[in-house]
Amino acid sequence: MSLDRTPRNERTSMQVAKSTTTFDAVNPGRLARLGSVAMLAALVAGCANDAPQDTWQPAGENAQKIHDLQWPVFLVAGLVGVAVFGVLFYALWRYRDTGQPIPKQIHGRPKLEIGLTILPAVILIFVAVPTVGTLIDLADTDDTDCIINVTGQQWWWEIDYPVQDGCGGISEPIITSGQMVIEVGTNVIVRGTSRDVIHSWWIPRLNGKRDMVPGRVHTNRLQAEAPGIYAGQCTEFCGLSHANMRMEVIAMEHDDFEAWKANQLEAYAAPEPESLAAEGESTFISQCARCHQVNGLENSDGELIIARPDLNVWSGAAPNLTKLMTRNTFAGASFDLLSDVCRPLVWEAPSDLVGERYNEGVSADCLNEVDLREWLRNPPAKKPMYTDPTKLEATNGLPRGMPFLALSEDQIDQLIAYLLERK
Amino acid sequence: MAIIERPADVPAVVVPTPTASTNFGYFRRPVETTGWKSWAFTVDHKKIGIMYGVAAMFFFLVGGLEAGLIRWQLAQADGTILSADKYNQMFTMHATTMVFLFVMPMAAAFANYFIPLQVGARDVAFPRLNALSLWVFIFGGVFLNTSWFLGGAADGGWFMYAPNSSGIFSPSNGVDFWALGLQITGIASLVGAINLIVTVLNMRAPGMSMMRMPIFTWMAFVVQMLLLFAIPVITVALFLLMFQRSYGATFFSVEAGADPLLWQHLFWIFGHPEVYILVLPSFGIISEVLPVFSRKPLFGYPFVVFSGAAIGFVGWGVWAHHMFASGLGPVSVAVFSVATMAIAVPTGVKIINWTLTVWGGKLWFTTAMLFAIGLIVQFTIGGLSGVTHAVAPSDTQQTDTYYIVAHFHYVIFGGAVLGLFAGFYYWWPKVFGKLLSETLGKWNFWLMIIGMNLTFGPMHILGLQGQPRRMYIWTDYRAGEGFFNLGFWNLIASLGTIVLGVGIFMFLVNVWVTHRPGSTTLAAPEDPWDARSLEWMSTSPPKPHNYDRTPIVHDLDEFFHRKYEDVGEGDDHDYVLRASGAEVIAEEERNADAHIHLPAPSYWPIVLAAALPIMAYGVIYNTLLIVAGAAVAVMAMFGWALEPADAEPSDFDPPPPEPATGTELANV
Amino acid sequence: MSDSVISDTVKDAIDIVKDHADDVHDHDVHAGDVADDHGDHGGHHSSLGLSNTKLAMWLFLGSECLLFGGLISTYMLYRNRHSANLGPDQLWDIPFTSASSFVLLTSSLTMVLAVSAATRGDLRRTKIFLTVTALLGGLFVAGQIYEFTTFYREGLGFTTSLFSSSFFTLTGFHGVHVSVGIIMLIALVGMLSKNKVSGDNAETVEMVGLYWHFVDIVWIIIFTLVYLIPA
Amino acid sequence: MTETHSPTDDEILAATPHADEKHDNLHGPTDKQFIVIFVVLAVVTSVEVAISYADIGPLFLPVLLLLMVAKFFGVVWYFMHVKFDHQLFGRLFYIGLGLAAGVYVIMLTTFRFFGA
Ligand code: HEA
Ligand code: HEA
Ligand code: HEC
Ligand code: CUA
Ligand SMILES: [Cu+2]
Repeated sequence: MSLDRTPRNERTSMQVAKSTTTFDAVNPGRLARLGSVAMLAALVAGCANDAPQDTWQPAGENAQKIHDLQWPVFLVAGLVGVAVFGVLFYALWRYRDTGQPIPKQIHGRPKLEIGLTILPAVILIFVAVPTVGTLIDLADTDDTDCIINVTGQQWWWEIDYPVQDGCGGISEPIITSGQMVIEVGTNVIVRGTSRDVIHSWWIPRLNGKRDMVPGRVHTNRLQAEAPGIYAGQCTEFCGLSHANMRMEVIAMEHDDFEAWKANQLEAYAAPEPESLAAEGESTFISQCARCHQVNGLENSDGELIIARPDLNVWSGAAPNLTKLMTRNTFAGASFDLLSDVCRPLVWEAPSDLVGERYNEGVSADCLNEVDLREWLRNPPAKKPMYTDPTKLEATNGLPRGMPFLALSEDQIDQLIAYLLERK
Repeated sequence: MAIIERPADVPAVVVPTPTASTNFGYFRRPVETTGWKSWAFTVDHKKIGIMYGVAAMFFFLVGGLEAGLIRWQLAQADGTILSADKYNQMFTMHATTMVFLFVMPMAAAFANYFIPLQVGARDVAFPRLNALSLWVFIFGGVFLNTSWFLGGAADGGWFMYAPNSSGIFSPSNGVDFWALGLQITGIASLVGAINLIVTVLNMRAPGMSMMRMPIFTWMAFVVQMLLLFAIPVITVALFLLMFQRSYGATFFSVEAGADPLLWQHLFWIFGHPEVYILVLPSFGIISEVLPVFSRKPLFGYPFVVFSGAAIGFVGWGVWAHHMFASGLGPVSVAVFSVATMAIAVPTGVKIINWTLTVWGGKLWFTTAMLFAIGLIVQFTIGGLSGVTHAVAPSDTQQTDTYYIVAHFHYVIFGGAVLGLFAGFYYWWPKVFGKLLSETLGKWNFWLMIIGMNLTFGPMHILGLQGQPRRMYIWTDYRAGEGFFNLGFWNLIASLGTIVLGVGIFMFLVNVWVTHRPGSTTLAAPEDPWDARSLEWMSTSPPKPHNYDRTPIVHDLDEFFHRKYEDVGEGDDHDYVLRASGAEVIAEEERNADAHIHLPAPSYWPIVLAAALPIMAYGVIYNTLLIVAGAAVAVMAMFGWALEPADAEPSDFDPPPPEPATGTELANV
Repeated sequence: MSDSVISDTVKDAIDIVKDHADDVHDHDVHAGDVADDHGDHGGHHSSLGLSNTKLAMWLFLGSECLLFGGLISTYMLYRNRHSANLGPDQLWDIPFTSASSFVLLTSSLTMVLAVSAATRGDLRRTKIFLTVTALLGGLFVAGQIYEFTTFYREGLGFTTSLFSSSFFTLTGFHGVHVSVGIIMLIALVGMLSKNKVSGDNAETVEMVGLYWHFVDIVWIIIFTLVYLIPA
Repeated sequence: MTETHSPTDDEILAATPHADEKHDNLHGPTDKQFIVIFVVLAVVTSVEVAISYADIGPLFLPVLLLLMVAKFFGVVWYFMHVKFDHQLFGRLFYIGLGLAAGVYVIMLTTFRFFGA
């Protein structure tokens, strides 16, 4: 990789140098030019603790390639702007009405005109060539180490790891939602689609976005240089709760990743009989299990319960809750599962501790009970979803999102106890 | 079958039988020259232009109100001003209103008013069709906005991507209103386009060659060509959408095997030419304004003309740059990426020529001039960010973020809207005979410039910091803390909107101050700016028949050359004032043509236009209404077709007074 | 900087792009004081010496190209998306459609003969040929209705498949265009009889003719792309 | 050239077409010729139909398209008079036709690149 990045860097810097010299003739404001470079530098430097979706802070190879392309382009654009404004403002000042006679009626100078037409064309060639180069480069996915499927639906992402040798070996499918866990340094290919409308998968610090279109499979490569939690967001307008359709990618070291996988595939542990959680289990079976799958959950006859979200939700899917408490956000990564106190321990963990802390999951002490309770009490009030039974004619009565279930506070207590053990 | 054998060279001349001019049917022609009837049934391109302008201005305020609500909601994290649902309707209708009901019709207002004047014609080629366009647009716009009161407006965003727009995902009638409403306003644009193209091609005064045409007319002409060919594309898309939603077709249903990208292609094949439809009229306007206030001809007129045409042409080959993240495949993406960059070349030609027009001039910074300069600066910023989108890999980091929102508001607001305001100030005395206040004008300008940069400038930062567009809320968790945090810049953007709104409000104040009853503003001189192009060679406001005698055109900048004489020797060109503008106009008046015939007013355009929303409501609510609307339409069409060519005085209701000035009313 | 440069620039520019103007004039003067096509009195100019209505009609037809182009492309994209036994290969009745194509082509001939008669001022023949054209058009539409009902009986409704929706939409739009043409023809015959045509008879006939031929050429494309080329 | 040449009123008016010069298309084909053209078009149609039944291998598509285009322009040039009329009419139409062909063909092509 580094092999092919080096020459491109050279090319871009050459191109910058070139365009700078071209403008010497026209641009009187040398200072202004320097100023713009300084501003740009400030821009880059200033990004230190900026928004988690900052597109100027690549944290992986793919995003880096884009960044290597984009900053020189921004620079060129900035310089062109400075040149144009320099000339324009100079002229505005120089030729203001100071009582001079009516100017000569000059209609044009074809040679100058043609020259000034060619100049931008030349600049653009210098932009176009690396653009196409990067495009081809980014499209090359031969060295994939790991395949992860994502499926967008209103308004959350399902993430599943199909059985494969990649990702360090997956023996049984892992299905989760909202948060994707990957190993640092591996080339992950996200194969995405959608169950309803178009969504767009975007982890800014790892790569550009890719629309996930129903009926098609589109891919997006991810690779993270360092452990960390990388925020993302659905960026194709997908209806009511588009704003609440977020996701995260958690990159961790090899060992942590292996531990994560092992945990995901652990067998179901039924709650201690008679405990609150056990009551929660039966509430869950009666209220939730028709939509939400919990792997290994059995009914009183000892039969495995298979959720049928396809009969209960328009998109045909609901998040798999088997390991809910191993994630630390829920409902389209819109809300925290971790309380304000515990959240920073994971989210602001030093790079080498991210995986470890993340794998600890959500304990009873750390649970953000407020949001989870509110969610269970009345989901559509917490996050706009299309669940009002009187308005579901078009979808044959099926909601888009999780409906209001009229749970009692007791039931909610039980459910929370039960869910806390899903880790 | 009988074969007709007849020598072809026998000039079998048809004696044009003068059609009977007795009134047809029940209705006689309206004739009022004052009162509402004189507006409702007029076919005068100037009155139609003014009505276009007023209606568009109204929709600007509506669209601006919607924008205000959007910004209010987004001023802080987790805003609570609007629900998610209302917010989605808000930005959809904001964009739809601004694009289809403000900028396009406002450009149509200018085109209607000034194309005939600038080419030296008495009216457009088809005056009744012109009235039809106006009313269809107005009824379409009203129809579209009635959705607010009938179960909610469209909520799919202005590009209304499938399948999110289909009945399942958007079950209210909003999208139906949207599709039908745009269908209706599309008819207005298409009819208008045909009309104005014919006017430009075929109605020019003697001597007015294409290359002597004022530049605004040229740009408006290119725009009409774009409309002519772009409207049918969205018509197809809208029909498919309507069949999908109202008649059970599955053009965008993935379950049925449809490809949702079909919609995207159709929309953007229309949509990209559309953005040049928005901006080229303003390019035309400032290409008139800059020379006048630089006291110099437009630099490189043919370059500006041809670059306009080139923009129009190349604009057809770049639509997929809106789909870089859609999964087109690298080959298509590469092609469209490079094609998009190519558009910067002709656009650059314009920027450069404007700059060189100013260069060496004698600059007079009127409000109109300030707006024109503002356009150059603001549009260039937007254009350059456009080029950064054209770089496809970078665009995958930018698309659907506020960085895009910043781009297009800079090109649209900084390009199209500032240009329109330049036009307001420049041509106000021409249209209304009074100058707007320059003092208020400067307030207007500076507040708008500051406001727009405060509003849209921060959006660059917001977008690059990863704030996606079309989100009814943003969250503190993703806001960051540094200098570039979302909270601060969202707030600035929202506060900026207030400044912007106050700036625009200044314009309304200015109009009020100038025209309020008892206003002390004096009538403007005939030629307040020492202007150059033909339209100023008429009185202000122009007489109903525009020119007292049909002008004969010798030069580009005809009016200038009539005022100034070249007294230089050889290559030295020294111009001295030979006659003032008022004198030139007075000279024309002395040589007025007698017996000028003007097109006669007609009821049919407004009746036919009214039929369309009736049919559209029918599609949504009740098939019977479609039939009723169609009946009205057919009746109107027959009435129209049978309206006699020559309108005799007896045709009118009541018969018009004897023409005193030699102006007769006649039909076209 | 001299004005000669200016005029040179302008002339060059004109040469480079070969503005259509060069069809009309010697110098770049091609404006006219010609009465417009409705024969009124000098109120309007015709800078090209052309008819406004005819220009408008051609512009409209140019615009229609993009309308039908869109519908045809939609069909081309979706023509294979249908259930196993209800696709073009099972449904098309090529001999029948060939016959109706032939009918439409013939109507183009009668239309052109009507125009030719109208230019000669032969009102009687004009009306006859217009009527025949309308009848042939009617025959074509009848054929299309017959075809649609057959398909429908075989199970192909408007919403059956993507293929059916896009097929019916495309041919339906064409059918509506033909029907509108028929109405125009009939109305024109009536107006000619009553001497109610505003403007020049021959030109009005020609306008309807242009529209009619356009509908025919659209069918020429549909016939080949939709019917003859197998899916 | 040192002097700008601004034409005089008289020059302009002299170069201006007059009402009676109106471009009329009396000089199109005769009725007989129209019928011949019609016959040709009819024959081409039959050939097309015949080809659709015959098996002519890889030439099938190009030949059929060629015949289609030929018919198309047959009608446009002769029946619609484009060949004999003022060129502007045809050009306006061809712009639309060309744009439609270009834009839609490119659109359909992009659907082929999917899955990459
Ligand atoms: C008036 C309207 C208008 C105009 C004129 C433009 C002009 C341009 N636009 Fe913009 N655009 C929009 C309105 C407009 N756009 C809208 C509304 C959207 C969003 C739609 C939506 O998603 O809702 C959009 C979105 C949009 C996208 C898609 C972004 C995305 O969603 O991912 C792209 C991508 O390429 C793009 C590019 C361009 C380019 C290259 C130009 C060029 O024409 C700009 C050319 C101008 C200059 C470059 C400046 C002057 C030139 C010089 C000074 C010469 C020298 C310059 C160089 C050498 C670089 N635009
Ligand atoms: C012609 C086009 C046009 C124009 C002029 C504008 C003008 C403005 N636009 Fe808009 N906009 C679009 C076209 C346009 N926009 C489009 C195409 C979209 C994309 C939609 C989509 O994603 O589907 C969009 C989206 C869009 C968004 C993003 C929404 C989102 O993605 O969630 C925002 C957010 O700030 C915004 C803001 C504004 C503002 C503040 C103005 C201002 O310039 C408005 C200024 C006008 C006024 C303020 C009204 C007049 C003044 C008064 C009545 C006086 C009193 C008022 C006050 C004191 C406030 N616009
Ligand atoms: C009719 C279907 C349905 C039922 C019944 C249902 N849910 Fe849900 N649930 C959903 C859907 C759909 C979502 C995804 C909502 C979103 O994020 O947009 C969801 C999301 C959740 C989430 C967030 C999961 C994540 O990974 O983001 C939790 C927790 C949850 N539900 C718990 C429950 C519990 C507990 C019950 C029973 C009391 C229950 N649900 C009943 C459909 C259902
Ligand atoms: Cu999913 Cu936006
Ligand atoms: Cu575009």
